[in-house]
Amino acid sequence: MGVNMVEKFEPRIVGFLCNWCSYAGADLAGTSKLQIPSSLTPIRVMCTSRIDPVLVLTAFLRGADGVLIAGCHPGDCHYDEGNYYARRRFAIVKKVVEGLGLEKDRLRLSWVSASEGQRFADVVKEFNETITKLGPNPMKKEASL
Amino acid sequence: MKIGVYICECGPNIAEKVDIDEVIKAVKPLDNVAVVERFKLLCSQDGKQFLADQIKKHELTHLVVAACSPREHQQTFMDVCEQEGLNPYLFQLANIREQCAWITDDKKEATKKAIRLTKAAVARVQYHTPLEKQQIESNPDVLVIGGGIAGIQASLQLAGPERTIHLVEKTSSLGGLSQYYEKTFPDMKPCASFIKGLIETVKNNPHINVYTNTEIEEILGFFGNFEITVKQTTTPEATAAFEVGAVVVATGATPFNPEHISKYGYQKIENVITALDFEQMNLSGKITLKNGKPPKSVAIIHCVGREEKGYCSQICCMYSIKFIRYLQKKVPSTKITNFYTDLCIPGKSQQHFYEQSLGNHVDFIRMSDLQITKQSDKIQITYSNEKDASKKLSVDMVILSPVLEPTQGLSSIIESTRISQGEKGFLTEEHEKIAPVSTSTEGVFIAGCSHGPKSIEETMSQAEAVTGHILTSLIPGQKIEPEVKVSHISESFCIGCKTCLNVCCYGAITFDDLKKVSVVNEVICRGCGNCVAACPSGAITLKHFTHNQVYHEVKEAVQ
Amino acid sequence: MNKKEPFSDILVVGAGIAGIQASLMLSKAKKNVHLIEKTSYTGGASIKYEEVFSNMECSTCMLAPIQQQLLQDKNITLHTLSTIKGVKGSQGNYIVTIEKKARYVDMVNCIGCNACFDPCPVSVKNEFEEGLNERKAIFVPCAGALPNVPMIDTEHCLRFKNKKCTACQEACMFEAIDYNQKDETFDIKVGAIIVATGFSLFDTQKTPHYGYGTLDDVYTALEFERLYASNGPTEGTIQLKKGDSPKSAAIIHCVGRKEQGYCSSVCCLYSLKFTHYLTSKLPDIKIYNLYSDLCIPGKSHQKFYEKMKDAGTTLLRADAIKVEKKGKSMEITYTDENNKKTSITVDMVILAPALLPHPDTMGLAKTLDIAVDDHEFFKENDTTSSCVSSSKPGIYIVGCAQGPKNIQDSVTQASAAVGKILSSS
Amino acid sequence: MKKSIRETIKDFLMKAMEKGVFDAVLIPMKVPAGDSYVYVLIKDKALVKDADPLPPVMSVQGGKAVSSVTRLGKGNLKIAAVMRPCEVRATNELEKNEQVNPENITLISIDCPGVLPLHDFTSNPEEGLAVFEQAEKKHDDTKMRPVCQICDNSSLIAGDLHIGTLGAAKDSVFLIAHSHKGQEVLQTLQLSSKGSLASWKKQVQEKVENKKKQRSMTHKQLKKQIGGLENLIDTFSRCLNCHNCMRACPVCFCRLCYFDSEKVKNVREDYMQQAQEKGTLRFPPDTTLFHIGRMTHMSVSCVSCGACEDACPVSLPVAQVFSMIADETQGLFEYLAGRNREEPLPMKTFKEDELHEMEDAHD
Repeated sequence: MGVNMVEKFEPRIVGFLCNWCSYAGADLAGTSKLQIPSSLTPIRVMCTSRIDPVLVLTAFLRGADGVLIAGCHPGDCHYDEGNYYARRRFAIVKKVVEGLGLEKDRLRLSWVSASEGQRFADVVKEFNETITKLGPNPMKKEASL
Repeated sequence: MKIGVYICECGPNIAEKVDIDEVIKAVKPLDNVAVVERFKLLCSQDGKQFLADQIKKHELTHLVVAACSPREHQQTFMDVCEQEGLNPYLFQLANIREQCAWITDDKKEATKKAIRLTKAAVARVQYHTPLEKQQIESNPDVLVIGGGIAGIQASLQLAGPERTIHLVEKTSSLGGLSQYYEKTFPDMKPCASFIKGLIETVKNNPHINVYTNTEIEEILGFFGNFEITVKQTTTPEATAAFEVGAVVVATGATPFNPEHISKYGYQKIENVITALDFEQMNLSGKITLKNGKPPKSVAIIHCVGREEKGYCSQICCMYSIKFIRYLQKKVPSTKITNFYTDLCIPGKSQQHFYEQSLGNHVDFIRMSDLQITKQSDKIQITYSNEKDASKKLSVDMVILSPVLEPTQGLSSIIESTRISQGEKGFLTEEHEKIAPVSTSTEGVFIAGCSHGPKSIEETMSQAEAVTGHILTSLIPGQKIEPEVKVSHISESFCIGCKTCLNVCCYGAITFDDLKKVSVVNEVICRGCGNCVAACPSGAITLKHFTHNQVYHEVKEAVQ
Repeated sequence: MNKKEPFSDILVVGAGIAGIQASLMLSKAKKNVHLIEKTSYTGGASIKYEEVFSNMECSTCMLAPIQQQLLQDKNITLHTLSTIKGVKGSQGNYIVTIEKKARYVDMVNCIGCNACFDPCPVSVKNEFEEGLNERKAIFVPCAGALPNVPMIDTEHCLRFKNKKCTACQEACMFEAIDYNQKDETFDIKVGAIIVATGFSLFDTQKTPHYGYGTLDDVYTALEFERLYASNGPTEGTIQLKKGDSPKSAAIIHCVGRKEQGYCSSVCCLYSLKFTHYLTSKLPDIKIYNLYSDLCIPGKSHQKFYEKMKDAGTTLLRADAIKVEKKGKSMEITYTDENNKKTSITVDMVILAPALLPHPDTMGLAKTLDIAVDDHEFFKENDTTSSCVSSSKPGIYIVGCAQGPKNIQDSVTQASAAVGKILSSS
Repeated sequence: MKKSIRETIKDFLMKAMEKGVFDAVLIPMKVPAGDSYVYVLIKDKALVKDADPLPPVMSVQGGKAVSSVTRLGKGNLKIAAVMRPCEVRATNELEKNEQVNPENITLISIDCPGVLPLHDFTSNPEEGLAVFEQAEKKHDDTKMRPVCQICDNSSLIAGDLHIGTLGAAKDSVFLIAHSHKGQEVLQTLQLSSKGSLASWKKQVQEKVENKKKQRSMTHKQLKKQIGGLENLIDTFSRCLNCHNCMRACPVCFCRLCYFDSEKVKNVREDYMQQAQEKGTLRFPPDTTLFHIGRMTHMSVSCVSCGACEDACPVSLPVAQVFSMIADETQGLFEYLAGRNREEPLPMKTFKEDELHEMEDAHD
């Protein structure tokens, strides 16, 4: 077990990014060559409103150490209102997770615009730190999940 | 299934940051992966040719490219697929440059992430299905609601041998408000006569059907295929029905009625008239008081109703200044006083027009708390200005320049087209900046003062802008090609809870009352996927972003 | 009625938001479009803004998608660094001579990795950032610029000053950098021309009493836009030249209005927008708006104005404004609405200058043989009908090239020109 | 005594049918075997006397019954549906989801003493009845189902008409109209709730207050018990994945449950991969996903009626856990499922300015 202790923990973070704002922001972070932890794997969706609770839960139960949903700032949604619905759905998942005494801090919702490359970098860095503190998601190894 | 996976070195950009051989090693053994190769630069001509040859050579059924952001070259590679007869939606691009190679200097990290991203793309692409562009018949004809200058201009520019325009006007005559204006600002060009001319051209145009005294009863259908029913206001049982591909709402605006604001004394004090009264008086040829004499002094009150309505109508200052010109021409000796709060004369020619209108008989006073009362045979105006409160001025005639309000009675149009109305009652554009004349309902456009108060100039531009949109999207003889990545509702799983109807802000979902299920209209759907996440039964799938496709991406992301 | 078969292609001059809108619409109608742009990038002035009034929407999020669409559109040929040298013919049959300056970077080979910037030994002020930071002699104006392909500025590049520098070429793995590229001149045949050359700002040096150029922390509106921009020189941190953040700021409206003799119609609104910029980054900052007549026309703008007022700005009706140094900060003296001389002290001054025609307007007007007005904006043929028809049939003027206006009206005019072209063809 | 209250209620219903206020009554009735109760639609008013408006168990949730009668549109029968407050709330939730057409339905609720666990009752009906009668008389809910013991909405009025028994004089009940429809009924029958409601309100308030206390206490304990990954897994490890809880749930109205659909069925390779990651993989799989997933799907509509727990063959505390989570998720939107048929479903709407605590901190 000592080995496990010293073994470096590399978080696995699933990042649902909306095509119009946050994915563009992430690209901008890239073109600006900002240093960002590689722990986040971006998954492009057209709008954050596409992300249903079950997708988030599946990622979470499948052992994702963190799940990030990032979309256009309120009012900027490419589809007018999508991100408002997304926020409600996310709130429910987070409440349920919290209510069951699971680690709600592994779920995060952020607004990142297409011009906020730096902000995207900061969000990922922050989240990565949070997750590193939390350590690996125990669910990953849980046989009865 | 034969998946080809190709990793782009992007010169040093990826090659130096990612150990591509490691990626190849990790991807090769995956099920259904027929071939994995690296290439110097896949977006180059050679690169595209290379991919094309590979697709042929290995008879690939699916293609995965690990390179730059989809925002850069997704289209490029989809085109290659298309050329090779591979459905472009059987392709997936893994972004291992912007969001991998470029954000870390740690090669091991980058390589691991590149492997995750590529595996995710491979996992995802296996669940892709070919998507085909649909083509939908459409009707090039257009319904124009409102026979004001906006409606007239739109009709004239749209009408043609292959396109019939149905111009519906609520009142008995075409022309709208501006038919009462003798001249326009800022260059005092003739207006009323100009409009008369336009109306004649409309009447003589064989491709424009004019319906006066007519209202909209119902608008059914969607972009390309609307079914319209109109009814006569004079004899309501008399209705007509026709089909069009697009709808233009040009219902205009009406001047705010100051009658109920006592301080203006309108309808109570003689010779207190509104701008429209004055325009008509001026058009009739004579500017006189009730007693037939010409006014020796006139006050023009700006911003009437602005406080009540909560917005600036942007043209009141300008037409008030135009009134100075009218007066200077017809009753030269008159003393003219303009009472204003903020002089709103935006635009390159407006200030010049204002300056040209000044003269020894003309005053501009910035006022507040104004009050109009009767004073024997004259009218007294009490007001405060910068320096002192309750100053007085008595005049023969007062012209009130009221704000513009949206025309009332649009509910049937708004409901049946599902366009929305802002808090001030004006119609809401699709996007304040980049889509000002289209609405959230595809194929329904707005022009002129129904959209917001504006000058004839801007009204014309909007009317022409609308024709621009219609002429580009509704071409006679051409079918409409709706978005491919749209939602689809499974009839057998839908329970008819209508949640999707509630969350769709494009009105793309309708309810089939017989089957008690929701149905997506692919012509209107924009493919955001909101309804998918909203559906409790999981009866809705968004093409190219299906649960399975996303799930398998997620699954690999946590490895 | 042309005897000749009219050319079906269309020329659009200027790849700002109006030019882009027109091009995309024409392409949708299956027209081939030549879009020429003087600079090396698309998006014009609007991509310099972080947010746009009145919805405070992120400008990049609004524009990037249509810029991408433009670059991928097969019916549109984008010629950057290009200008019109000459025009022959008439409506339906224009033959336009285009001069395309060499970019010295191959648009096809370059993949936008930016590897060529660092090795470049030259550093000069970055015009795009209003000189608030520096760029190399090979550069893209800002991160996220589209097309994401740099250009070489021959005015500063050592190599073009007969020095032997090949730093960028060595750094490029794609043989994208080609010093031997030549400026080219070629003809295109088009049926109609849309002129969307945009605006420039009033030169605030001409009004020294506002202290621009002499006082450190007096900024123009565009400078301030870039200061707030998250992809700008300070990544959106609003700071004074010395680096500390201002405790108070004054926004002076109508700069150059007297000199120009017209109201630019957007200054009051974007000045109010700055209130949001400032308070969102510096919640406790004290803000003054010094204006003469508040011009906020339209259905939604008064509400916006009220919102901004609540956000925390003091509106002062001011005349005879003068800005002077006072200790660490600045003193603004002015006469208030009761003609009383008063003054305020602030750390930062932002000037809202009038919108002027693009400097090339006169030249272009001459080349195209179309009329301009007293202010040297392109002159519309007739205001009672459309304002987008120039004095010459087949040539249309849209956006701020025709007169100062906001994005909405520019886009509307662009669409209107398309309407005119398609209904006449 | 209470028996006579039942009679009073039935008399009222029969009178109403006589007067043609209702053409039929949808009401629970003991099954011939005597070991359970079901909802019956009574057309012949004479048969109403055999019904039991307050059965000791809830073997069918009334909401489901109303839904099956009206889902495909209003019938021409005017029906009175007599049920418990939580059943009325379920009906309202179903209406918001277009699963109930309320037009010809009059929803009548009764102060609810709670019900016994279904298993306990069916195993020994006679004893069950006795227990229930005692419990009702003594206002003692210790034998009732756990969710009933912590129900703070047992007198909540969400329908058209409510029958208050608490604080009522002998043989009499309070008739409380809660909608135009309800008022009409009382008017046509020339009835009005005798005297003031003061005594009823007082008792209800007392009951609600101490139930609220109990509820939060119990939920705190429950959270300790099942909270956290280990406990959660222990709690649900018995789950057979039979999905009975979902089938019994009144607000689970889907034709095919999301969690029975292909969407959550993984391909073999997938299970292999999971087994590899975890070392072993439990079958049936994804039981936890099912329960947590269901919470995200319908906890905002959960009325804590307990039907799911009755339906569970391995007696998981499903209802208790759901009621706990429901309080949290509904709290997000200051929503109480079924309380008010006008209140829009949280998932069908949004506010521009809300839930900022859910977003990460940013300028």
